[in-house]
Amino acid sequence: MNRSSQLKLKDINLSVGGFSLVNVNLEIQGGEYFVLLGPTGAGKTVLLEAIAGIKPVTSGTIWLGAEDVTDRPPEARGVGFVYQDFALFPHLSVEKNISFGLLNRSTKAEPRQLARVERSGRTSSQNVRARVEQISSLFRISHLLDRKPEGLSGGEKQRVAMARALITDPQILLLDEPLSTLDPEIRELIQVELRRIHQELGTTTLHITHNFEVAAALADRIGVVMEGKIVQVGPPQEIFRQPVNESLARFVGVRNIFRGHHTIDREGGGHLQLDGLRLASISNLEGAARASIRPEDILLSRKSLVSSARNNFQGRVIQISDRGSFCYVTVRVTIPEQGGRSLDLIALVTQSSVQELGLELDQEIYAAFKASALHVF
Amino acid sequence: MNRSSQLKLKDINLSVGGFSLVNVNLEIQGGEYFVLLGPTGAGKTVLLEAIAGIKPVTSGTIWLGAEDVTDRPPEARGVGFVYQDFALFPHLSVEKNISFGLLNRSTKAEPRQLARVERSGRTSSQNVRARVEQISSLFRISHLLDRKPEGLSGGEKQRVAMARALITDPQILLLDEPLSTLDPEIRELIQVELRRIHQELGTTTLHITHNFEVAAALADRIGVVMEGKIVQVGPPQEIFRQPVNESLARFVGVRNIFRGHHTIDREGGGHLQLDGLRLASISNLEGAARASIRPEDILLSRKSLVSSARNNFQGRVIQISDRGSFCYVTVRVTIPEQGGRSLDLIALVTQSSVQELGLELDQEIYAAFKASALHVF
Amino acid sequence: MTTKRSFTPIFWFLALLLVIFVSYPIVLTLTGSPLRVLGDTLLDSEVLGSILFTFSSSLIATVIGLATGIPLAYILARHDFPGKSLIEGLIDLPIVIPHSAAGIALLLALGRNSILGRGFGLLGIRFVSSAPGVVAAMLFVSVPFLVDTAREGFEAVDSHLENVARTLGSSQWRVFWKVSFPLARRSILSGLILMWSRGISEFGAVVILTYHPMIAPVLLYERFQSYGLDYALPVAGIVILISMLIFLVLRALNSVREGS
Amino acid sequence: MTTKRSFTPIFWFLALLLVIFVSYPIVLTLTGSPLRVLGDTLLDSEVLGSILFTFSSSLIATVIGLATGIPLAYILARHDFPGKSLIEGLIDLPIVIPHSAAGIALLLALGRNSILGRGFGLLGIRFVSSAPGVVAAMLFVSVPFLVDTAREGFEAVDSHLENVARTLGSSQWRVFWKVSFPLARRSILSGLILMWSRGISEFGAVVILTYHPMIAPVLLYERFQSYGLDYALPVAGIVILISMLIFLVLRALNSVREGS
Repeated sequence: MNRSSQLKLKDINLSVGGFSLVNVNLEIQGGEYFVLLGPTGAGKTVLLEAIAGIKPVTSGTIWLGAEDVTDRPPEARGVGFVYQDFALFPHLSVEKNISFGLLNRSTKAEPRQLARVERSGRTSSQNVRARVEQISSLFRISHLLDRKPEGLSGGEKQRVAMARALITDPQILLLDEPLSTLDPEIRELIQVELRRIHQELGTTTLHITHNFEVAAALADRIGVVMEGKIVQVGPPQEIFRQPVNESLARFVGVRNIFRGHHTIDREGGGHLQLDGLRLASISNLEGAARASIRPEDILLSRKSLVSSARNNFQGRVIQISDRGSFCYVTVRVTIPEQGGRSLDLIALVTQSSVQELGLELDQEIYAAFKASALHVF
Repeated sequence: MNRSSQLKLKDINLSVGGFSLVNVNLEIQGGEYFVLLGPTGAGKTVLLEAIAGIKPVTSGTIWLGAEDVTDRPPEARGVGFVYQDFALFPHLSVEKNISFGLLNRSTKAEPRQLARVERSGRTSSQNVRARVEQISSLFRISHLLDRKPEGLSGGEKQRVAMARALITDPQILLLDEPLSTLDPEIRELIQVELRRIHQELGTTTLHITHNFEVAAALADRIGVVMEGKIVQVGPPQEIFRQPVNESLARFVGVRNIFRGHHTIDREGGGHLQLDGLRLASISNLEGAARASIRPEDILLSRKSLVSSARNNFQGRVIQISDRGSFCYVTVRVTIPEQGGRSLDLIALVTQSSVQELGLELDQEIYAAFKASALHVF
Repeated sequence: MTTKRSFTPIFWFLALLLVIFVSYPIVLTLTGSPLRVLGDTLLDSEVLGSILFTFSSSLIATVIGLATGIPLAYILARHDFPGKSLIEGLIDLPIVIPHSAAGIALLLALGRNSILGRGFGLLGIRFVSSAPGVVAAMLFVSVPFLVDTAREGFEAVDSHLENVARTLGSSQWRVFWKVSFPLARRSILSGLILMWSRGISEFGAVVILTYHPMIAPVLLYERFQSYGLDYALPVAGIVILISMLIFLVLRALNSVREGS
Repeated sequence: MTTKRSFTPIFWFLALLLVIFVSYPIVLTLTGSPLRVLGDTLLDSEVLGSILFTFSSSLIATVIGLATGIPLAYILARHDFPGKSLIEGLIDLPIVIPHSAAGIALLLALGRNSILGRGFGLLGIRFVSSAPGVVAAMLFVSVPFLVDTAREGFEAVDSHLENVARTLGSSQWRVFWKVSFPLARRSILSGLILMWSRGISEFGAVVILTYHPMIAPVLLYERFQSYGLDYALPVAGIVILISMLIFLVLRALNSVREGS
C-alpha cells in the first residue's frame, strides 16, 4: 500500500514490429487507477512492455516513484504485469505460481522487497506460505492453490495472475487487457473485484483495454491512444461526453455525428446550422464544426413534448434495429425548406419503450434532446 | 431459391471428443432462418458437421428435402458451410475461392447443380465468371476478386465465405458462428446484410451462435441447446420472455430470478409469494415456481407512480454499475413484516435517466413493473 | 545460479563453440585443395560418374519416397487407428539403426538367395552390386525424414479447409490435390530436399549392399583406403561442396517461394 | 482424378508398401539367427565391448551436445541477428554431407598433423584411432538433430511467460532454469534421444577417423568383410535390437512423462 508510486513517461518513442508510439507524455498519480483506451493494434501493449523493461524504448525517460528506471532490467523495476493470456506458468501449481515472485528473486534485483520480507524475519517458507494465503484469500482463490493452471476457468486464471503480480507489492500494476478473454458475466464480477482490490491495496494501476465499458467502469482517469499518440486524457465522463475528435467519438460509441456550421446568436445561445436545420447547443465555438449526440440522449415520443429539451423535431421511423434488450431506432427528419434534404437521428430505446410507443416503420414520431446533449467539437 | 429444402433430424445421437448430443429432433422449414443458440461447448458445431456429412452420427436419420442423406458423403449433400474462422483457401484468390464449388466438383456428386449449370449451356468458364460476378455483386465484394484472402478484413472474409457457400445454390446453408470473430460495428452491418441476402435468396439457413443478440436479430425461430439437448424451440420473443428453465433464463440475460410460491386468487389473478412479498403476475400456475423480470422492464421513479404497473415497491439503491451508455441499478426492497428480509431488483436504465433521477447510492426510490413483465415458470 | 555471470555472453560463447566445431572441418576441407586440383578432380570421369550416379540414385529413391511416403504422412496426420504408434515407431527406425546393420538387413531381405531377391531376379532386377541396391539402401535410410516433415505439413493444414471443400462438391481426391497438397507443399518440398540430401550422404548401408558400382561416398572411401588422405581430400571437397550447394540452394528456393 | 478409384484404400495401399519395405528387413534380421546364437553373440566379449563402447561414446557426444547445442538452440529460438540464417544453414550441414566425406573433414581438422590435433595432442588427447575421435565424429553428425528439436521446443514456450517471470524479479538465468528449460524439457529430451540414437547409428565418419578401437557398426562391417553375411547376421540382429529397444523405450518414457 505504501509502495504505490507515481509513474511519469517523458517523450517516450517506441517502435516494435509494425507499431510505434510517438512522443508519449503521461503522468499517473500514486494510487490512481488509470485506463489507457485505444483500438486493438494501437501500440498499447508495447508501451506496457516498455514500462516493464521488457521492450527497450527508442528514446525518452521513464520515472517510477522518484527514480529514473529507463535503463533498468525488468527484474529491478518492481512492476506487476498481467497479460491478456494471463501467462500462468503451466508447469507450476497455483501456489507456486503465486509465490514465484517471492522465491525466484535475484538478490540484487529487489532492495525494497527483500527489506520488506527480511523485516519480518527472512524469506522463510512459512512467511511465503502466509503471504500466499493472505493474497489468495483476498482474491478468493484459496481453494485453488493445489491445482495446475490448465484446469482453471478464465476468471480463476485472471485472479491467479493478479495475485501473482500483487504478492511482490509492486510499485505499479500493469494490466494488458486482462478482461477481454472473459465471458461477459464473469467480466462484470471481475470488474467489481478489481475495484474492490484496488480500493483495498491502493496500488497504482495502469490498465489497457479497447473496451470503453470496461474503462468507464474502472478508471479514475482515462487516456485515449490513437495511431500511436495519446489524444485525450481525462475522467471517464469527459472522454465519453466530449471526445476531442471524430474518430474518438466514433470509437467511444457516439452514433450521431454531424458536420455543420456553428454560430452564436446575440443572446449568447449556440446554434449548429446543419443543412437548413438549426440545433440548439451550449457551445461557444464559431465556424465549421462537428457535433455528436449520444443515441440514449434522444427521447422519442408520439406527441411533441413541452419540456426542457430545446431541440425537438418531427420525423419518420425508417429503421428499427433489434439488439435484444434494446433497439436502435433511426428517425429521419425531413427539412421542407431544403427540398427533401433530411437528417437521420439514431436513438437508443429499451424494448419496453418500443412496445409502449408502439413503434413501427414509417410511423410519425418526435425526437427531442437537450441543448447540453449536443456535443460540438 | 427454388432449392431451399426442409431439414429434418430424427433421434440424432452424436459423440465426438468430449461432446455429445442426445436424441436431437429438429425440423427446419424450407426457406426458414433457424438459429441454434447455446453456450460455447454445447456441441453445436458437431451437429452442423454431422448435417454436412463431415462427422458421422452414432444413430438417427437426417433428411434434406425429401431424401435421407444420412449415409451420403459431404460432396453429395448440397449443403453450404461457413465456419467461424471462414476457412478461406489461403492459396487461392477470392475469385478462385468463390468459384471453387463450381469448378472442383466431382461428376457423380451433384446431379442438381450440374443440371442447373448445363441448362444454361455447360460449365463454361464464361458461365462460371458470370455466376461469380453475380454473387459478388450481391455481397458487394466485386472489388476484391483478385485479392488473396490473407489481406482481407473480418467482414470481407465473412462475405467471401458466404458467397463461396451460396454460389452452388445449396439446399441448406449451415453457419457456424459466422459473426463471433467480427468487431461489433461490422457485426451489425453484416447482420443487416445476412437478413437482406436471406430475403433475396430464401435459402434455408441453420445458424449457430452463443450470442443471444445475434439470434434475436436474425432468427425466424430459435432453438436452444444446453448440455447436448435441445431444450426449447420457438420464435425469439418467446425464448426471450418465457425461457423454460432457470439456466436458460440466466443465459438469455434475465437478471432478476426468484424462487417462490405461486397462487391464484378468487378473481383469477396470479400472485407470486416471495419471502412475504407479493408480486402480481398473469400466470395461472399453482405451487412452487420460479419467476424472472428483465431488468429493462423495471421502471424507477422518485415518487410512487400511479400507473398501469401492478407491482410497485419502495426500496433503496444499493449498487449502480456503470456500463457505458447504461447502468444496472440494484434496488433493495425491504419487507418490514419479515423482519429485515429483503429482495434485490436489478433495473437497467440509461445514463440520462440516472442523471435525471439524480440516482445515487442509498437513495430512496420506487421500482415498478407490470404483472405481464413477471415471467413465472 | 548466481547473477554475477551474465546470461547472454555465456550462452553465446557455448553456442559459438559448437558452430565452430561444425563449420571448421567443412571449411578446411573445402579450402584444403588448390582450385586447380579441385577442377581436375571434378573432370576425373570416375569421380564425375560416381557423383552423377549418387545424385540420380538418391533422386529415384526420393521419387519412390514421394509416391509412398506422402500417403503415409497424410494418413498419420489425419487418422487415428489402432497400431498407429507402432507404425510411427517403425517408420523412424532407419534413423536410429546403425547404417552398416541396415546394410546387412537389406542384404538379407533383398539378397540373391532371399525371397524378394529371387522374385525381383525373375524381373531382371537385382539389388546386390547394382543400381537398384543403391536406391533401396538410400530409400531405407532417408524416407523417415520425408514422412516426418510431410506429416507436420499436413497437420498444419486446417481440416476445416478440407471439410469446406467437400461440402462444395469435391471428392477426397480433389480435396487432396486442390487443397491439402498445395498447402502442405512447402513442408513436402522440405522433406524431399532433406530426403534427397540424406540419400546422397549415405555410406554404410550402400557400401555393404553395393560396393560396385561406386557412389561418390564409397569412391571417396576407396581412394582414402588405397591412396591415403591427400588423394581423398579433393574428392571430399568436391562432394561436400556439391551436396552443400544443392542443399542450401534448394532450401533457399523453398523459403523464397514461401515468401512470395 | 476420377472419383472411381477410391481415395482411402489407394492411400492405405501405398503407405503400407512403404511400411513393409522398412519393417521387413528389420524383422528378417531380428529373426534371422536362432536365439542361442544371438545369446552367444551377445556374450562374445568383443561384441559386448564394442556395443558398450558405441553407446558410451554416443552418450559423451550427447552430453557435449547438451552443453553447447541447448544454448545455440535457445539463441536461435529467441533472437534475431545478422548472419542468423548462415548459422542455421551451417548447423544443418552435417545431416547432408556424405558420412565418409565428414570423416575426411574431421580427419583433416583433428588429425595428428592438424593444428587442433597437435594442440590436443599436448593435452594427451588424440582423435585418430581413439575414443575421442569416435566421440567427435558422433557429435559432428548427430548434433544438428538436437539443435533443431530443442529449438522447436524453445519456440513453443510463450515468451510472455519469460517476461512475466522477469517482472517478478528473476534474472535471465533463473528464468531459463525455472521457466524456459522445464517447459521445453520434453523437446530437449526428444532431441537428446534422437542425437544419442543417431550417434549410435553412425558408421561412415567413424570408420575413417577411428577404425580401431571398434564401435559396433564397424565391428559388424569387419565381420561381414572377413567372414561374410552369416557371421555378421547375429551381430546385426543384436545391434539393431538393442538400439531399437533403447530408442523406443526412451521415446515411450518421454511421451508418458508428457502425459502425466
